[in-house]
Amino acid sequence: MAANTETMTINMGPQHPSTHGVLQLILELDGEIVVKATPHIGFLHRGIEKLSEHRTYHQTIPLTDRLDYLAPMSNNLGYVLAVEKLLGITDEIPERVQRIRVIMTELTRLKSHLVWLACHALDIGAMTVFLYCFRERECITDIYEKVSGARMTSNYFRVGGLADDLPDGLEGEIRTFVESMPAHVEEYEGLLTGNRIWQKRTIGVGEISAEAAIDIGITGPSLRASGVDWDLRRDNPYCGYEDYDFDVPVRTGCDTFDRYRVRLDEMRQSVRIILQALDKLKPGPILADCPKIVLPPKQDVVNNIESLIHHFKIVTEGFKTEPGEIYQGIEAPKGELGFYLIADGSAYPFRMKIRPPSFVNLQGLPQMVEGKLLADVIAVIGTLDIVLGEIDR
Amino acid sequence: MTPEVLTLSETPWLYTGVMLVKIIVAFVATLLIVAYATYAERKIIGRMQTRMGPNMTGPKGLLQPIADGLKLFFKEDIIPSQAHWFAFILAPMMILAPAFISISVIPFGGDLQFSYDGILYAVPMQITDLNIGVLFIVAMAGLGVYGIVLAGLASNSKYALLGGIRSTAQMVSYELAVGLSIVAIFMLSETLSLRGIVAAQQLPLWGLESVSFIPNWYIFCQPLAFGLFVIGSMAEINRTPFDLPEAETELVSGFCTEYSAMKYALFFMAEYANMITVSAIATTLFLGGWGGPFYGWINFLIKVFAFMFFFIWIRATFPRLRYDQLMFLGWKIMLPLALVNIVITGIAILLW
Amino acid sequence: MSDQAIVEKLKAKFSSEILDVVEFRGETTVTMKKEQIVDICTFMRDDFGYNLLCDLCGVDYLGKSPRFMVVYNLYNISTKQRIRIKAPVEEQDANIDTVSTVWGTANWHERECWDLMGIKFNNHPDLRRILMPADWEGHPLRKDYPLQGPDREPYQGRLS
Amino acid sequence: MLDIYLPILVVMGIALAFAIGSVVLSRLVGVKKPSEVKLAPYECGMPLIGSAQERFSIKFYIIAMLFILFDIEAVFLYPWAVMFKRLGIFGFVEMGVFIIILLVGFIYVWKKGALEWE
Amino acid sequence: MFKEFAKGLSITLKHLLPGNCTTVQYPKQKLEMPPRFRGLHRLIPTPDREKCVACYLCPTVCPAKCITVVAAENEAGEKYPAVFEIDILRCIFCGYCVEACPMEAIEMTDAYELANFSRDDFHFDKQRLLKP
Amino acid sequence: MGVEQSKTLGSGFVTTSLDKLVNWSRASSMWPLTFGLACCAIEMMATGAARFDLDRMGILFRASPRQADVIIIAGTVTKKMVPVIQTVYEQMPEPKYVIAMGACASSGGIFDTYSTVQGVDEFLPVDVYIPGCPPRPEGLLYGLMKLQDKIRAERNTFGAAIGVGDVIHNKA
Repeated sequence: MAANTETMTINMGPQHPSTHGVLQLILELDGEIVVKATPHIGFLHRGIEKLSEHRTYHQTIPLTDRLDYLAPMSNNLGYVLAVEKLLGITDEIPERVQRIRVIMTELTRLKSHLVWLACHALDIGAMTVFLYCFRERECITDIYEKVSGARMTSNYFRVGGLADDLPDGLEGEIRTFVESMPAHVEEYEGLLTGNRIWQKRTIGVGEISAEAAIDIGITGPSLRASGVDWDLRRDNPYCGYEDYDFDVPVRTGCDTFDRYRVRLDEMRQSVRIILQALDKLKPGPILADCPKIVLPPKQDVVNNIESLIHHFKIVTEGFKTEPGEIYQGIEAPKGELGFYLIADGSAYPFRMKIRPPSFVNLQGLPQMVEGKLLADVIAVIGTLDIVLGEIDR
Repeated sequence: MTPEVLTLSETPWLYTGVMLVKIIVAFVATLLIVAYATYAERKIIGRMQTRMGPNMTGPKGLLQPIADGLKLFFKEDIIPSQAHWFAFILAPMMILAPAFISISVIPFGGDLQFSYDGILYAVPMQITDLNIGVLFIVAMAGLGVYGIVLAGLASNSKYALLGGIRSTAQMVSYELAVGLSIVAIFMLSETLSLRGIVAAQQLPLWGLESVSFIPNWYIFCQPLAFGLFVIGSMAEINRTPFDLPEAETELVSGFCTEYSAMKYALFFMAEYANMITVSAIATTLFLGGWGGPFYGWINFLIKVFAFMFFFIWIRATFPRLRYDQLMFLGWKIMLPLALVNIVITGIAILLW
Repeated sequence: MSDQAIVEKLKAKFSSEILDVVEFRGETTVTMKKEQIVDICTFMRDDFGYNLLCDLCGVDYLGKSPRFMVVYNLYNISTKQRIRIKAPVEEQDANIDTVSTVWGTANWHERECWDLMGIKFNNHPDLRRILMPADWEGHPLRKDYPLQGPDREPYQGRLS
Repeated sequence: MLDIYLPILVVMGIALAFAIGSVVLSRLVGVKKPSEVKLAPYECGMPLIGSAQERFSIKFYIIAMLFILFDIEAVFLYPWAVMFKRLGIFGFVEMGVFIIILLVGFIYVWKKGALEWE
Repeated sequence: MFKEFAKGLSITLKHLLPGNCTTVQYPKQKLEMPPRFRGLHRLIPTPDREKCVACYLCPTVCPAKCITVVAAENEAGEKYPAVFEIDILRCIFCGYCVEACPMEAIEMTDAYELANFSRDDFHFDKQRLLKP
Repeated sequence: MGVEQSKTLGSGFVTTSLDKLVNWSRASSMWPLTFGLACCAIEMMATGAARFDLDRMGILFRASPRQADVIIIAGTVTKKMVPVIQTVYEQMPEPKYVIAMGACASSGGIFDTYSTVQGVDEFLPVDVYIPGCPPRPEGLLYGLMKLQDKIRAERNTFGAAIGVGDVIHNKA
């Protein structure tokens, strides 16, 4: 019915339960139909890029934890790989380190997807799924805590290796948890996938074609749900991902429902990767043999004067790199997370540009919601899986 | 000897006394159930979500609703400066009062007999037996809509306005479906009095002697009407999956976004009072009211609580519908189905 | 197609534009003049299939001339290759043509670059501040902007 | 007559007294510290854009009108339903005609798209 | 359609049964912290003084710059921290100070109940940090 | 703790018991605003989830400030965000409390930068600080219990609006 009425402009966020943080959306509504959506970001701009120029490469690792705070280890991994590439020690990373890194980042992917599913389901009104997802997330945070000492801001990976080895008995615990995971995924699916209301709320909502998605730069599961078969873990392998046998889930529905299913499939694939990595995990060193870069073991510091000098030098001055610039992209849970580092030969990054996947994915929001209903905006924000920490940095 | 019925003209004092006792008992019971429905909901949903629910306020958290109520009572009461103050204050009252008033026509037990002055009196366990009880309830439900509309319009806030409009459209749409779905009941019972409807359900099923152990609850001969009624009334009282007007993740708190302190508490209570009313009506119309194996009002309460458990259970499980889907369901599925049900019932009765 | 081949073709087409080609850790960086950046980018997208603009950012080489660089990190989804293009921008005349017509994603990246680095993008559809408040003064990511902002001393531990 | 309606009036009185009393008492007893910002409408913490007193989509009016039409017709069905068994086949046919007219109207409205929301 | 609804309902009902509750009743029950947990710092004492020799490595490496150390020399000519203060409000519990300390003089305990009423309550000086 | 007696409705037994009752109700039913800013918000959600379950303490998250009692500043506060937080805080009804959760909200944490506010106490009266980055859920629970202690020790004024008793400004 064509009836010419005035539109109403409403302000969603920054304080709003379903903007996933401090996103502000200005919506022009005609009745309940969104005529125009304008995202406003920057409410969480903390200046991480600027701050990193004033911190050594080593001190920047905790900053990266706080980018995408749902997946701290993925950020750590991206940053650490970037610095290692800059230093040219990528090939010297011991195998055990690679395996543990893969295990932990895949656990991180599970963790991130669990929070995504929790919030997405809660936004659409299924509040029980939220609680179930957080129940499993607690298991992962427990593993995090045992490995690194913190539930979220892990600060576990180091340039050239890891902060510490896996504690005794944790491998078994990870295996038990991971093996129980597919059953839990079934449970979420039981509550959502077949449910007619869920399908009605997600099928055909927030559609975006593959061409438009690539033009906007959408990456990760959102792109794969639009039918583009591209995953950095398989296509530009890093950290030994070429050793693992896993599928890249691709769907062609381009809508919220398929993005949801792609992510659920990814959770199952992560389980596969973790199990393979656990099988391949062998004892070995957890730091690269680069005395100028990695901190020597504690007992050496006390007993060996050379180690003590290295220790003092690395802690006080940091390690220096060759001048140059590199870009390292990894497949973070939300898409391609890129670190573009420029080094000027000092111990501080000259310029660190982070390519956050959410920042780019969020650009697609107006295209996906205009002409749809107000309730769809919520569903689309949920399905894009945005984290304001990395959007605003 | 047949018991006498109390009337205002013959036994005014006794009548008034009994009436007041009944009203106060019903009112207090409703208030208590409202308070503890919030507690039960938090506990049950909590358990379904693998957590505990309130358990630190008083023993097992039993004082939680009281603490909530007291706190809200002593909070600052905000009336936004751009709001229409009279309508703003009126709205929560208009939504709570009808919910309580509806209780007055619902029979929650059989007759209570007592003798006074050597005369045996029978007192129906019902505040008043209105011969158009169902119409009265439908009217009260309609009145509740105004409360929400007023709340939405008077707040002068966009979220409240959207919530108010949404719920108005939703409630009127589903009122239609609900109103039509119960027409078939009247065709069977031939009365609009709730007491009469309950009495009709105490007969054996379909009047058959062979299955006389099964009561003639209308859920057995009107399953479709029952389904429509339950879904429709869930929508009318804004419970999940139809809780769009206060959809927290979309409209902050919907029509009660601007309400604080006791006025908000009234909305909160109204939601649960409505749930009780709807459960009571469903029990009366479809589940044989107070009939059953136990003593009258115990049966009644069990059935009401079962309904409320069902509503809570649904809330813990289902996602929320979208606005257009809600309208689609109401107008294009439930309304035609209700009409069809009337026609089928009519044919069945004629052929029987 | 290898990076060398791409660079050769670029050299052939835009010989006067190329300033520098660097290879570091297996990554190729091509520095081009800024005047024809839109043509170059369109060429990269259409002829070499660099359909994804991974990242666009500004770099401040304070003290050097030209002071700024705008960096385009490109990716080809079908051949999984990366390449980087840089374009120098003078301090006095800090502007460059927008590539948001080539890749839609450049829109926000360019807004961010303007916001934090102060490089203007000509013909940009909506060049506003994106991260900082609209009334913010200065461009924080420039090297001469103090980390704590102009009006505050850095925190150095508390002695009490 | 009064026998039946007096209790309802009393209940009404009690319910209203409860609602009004609690709100008024709460207002008297509570702290009051109004300020301009506090009394402004809630808008996620941002300054207001436009007013909430705008006209809203006509669809809502259409639904309201449809409701009135259909609800009145539904109410007609109530007395008929109660009398149905006594009216017999005559009543059935009569109401059948009524419902058919109602259905025709309903289908018309449906086809006209008044029930569409997108 | 109804089958799926019933499946969802059965999942929630299943969790209603006793034995599915995962809540840890915090003040009554407390979780055990893993050995690596990064809680409040503690300076490790020796019989007569603290182990710390005021080498300034921890304030240098601290990303939040929340550690203040002032070195001094005692009668025996040994360096010791005259002031050792951590502003726990600023601390991000990253564990770098422990990692950097060559003397193993600082460690992180499993204390996490740190909330308090005013900013002044969070200046942890040497005496407070030395407490076990 | 301000112990001096000010002239209120009276400081007799009735008011003291009423005080206790009201403080008990306020402490047992603190409804925080759903207001997540950054990392800490996720821990806040985890605290509300099954394992730690804020609902046990009677805590329900409310989306509208009109119905909230406590605002938990969970995450980094930027200069762009300050007016929003001020407005939302201002729109909460009295009595209201502020919890600064985590290093960023309490003091700025590692983000000693141009865009970050060095502690939310620069513009809000913070009642309880919780250090940690982010604090463990138990840390938040402990902070909430601290706030309960504080509320229980408060003295109130009732009926100030109708001229009975006057406002006590010292919060214990």
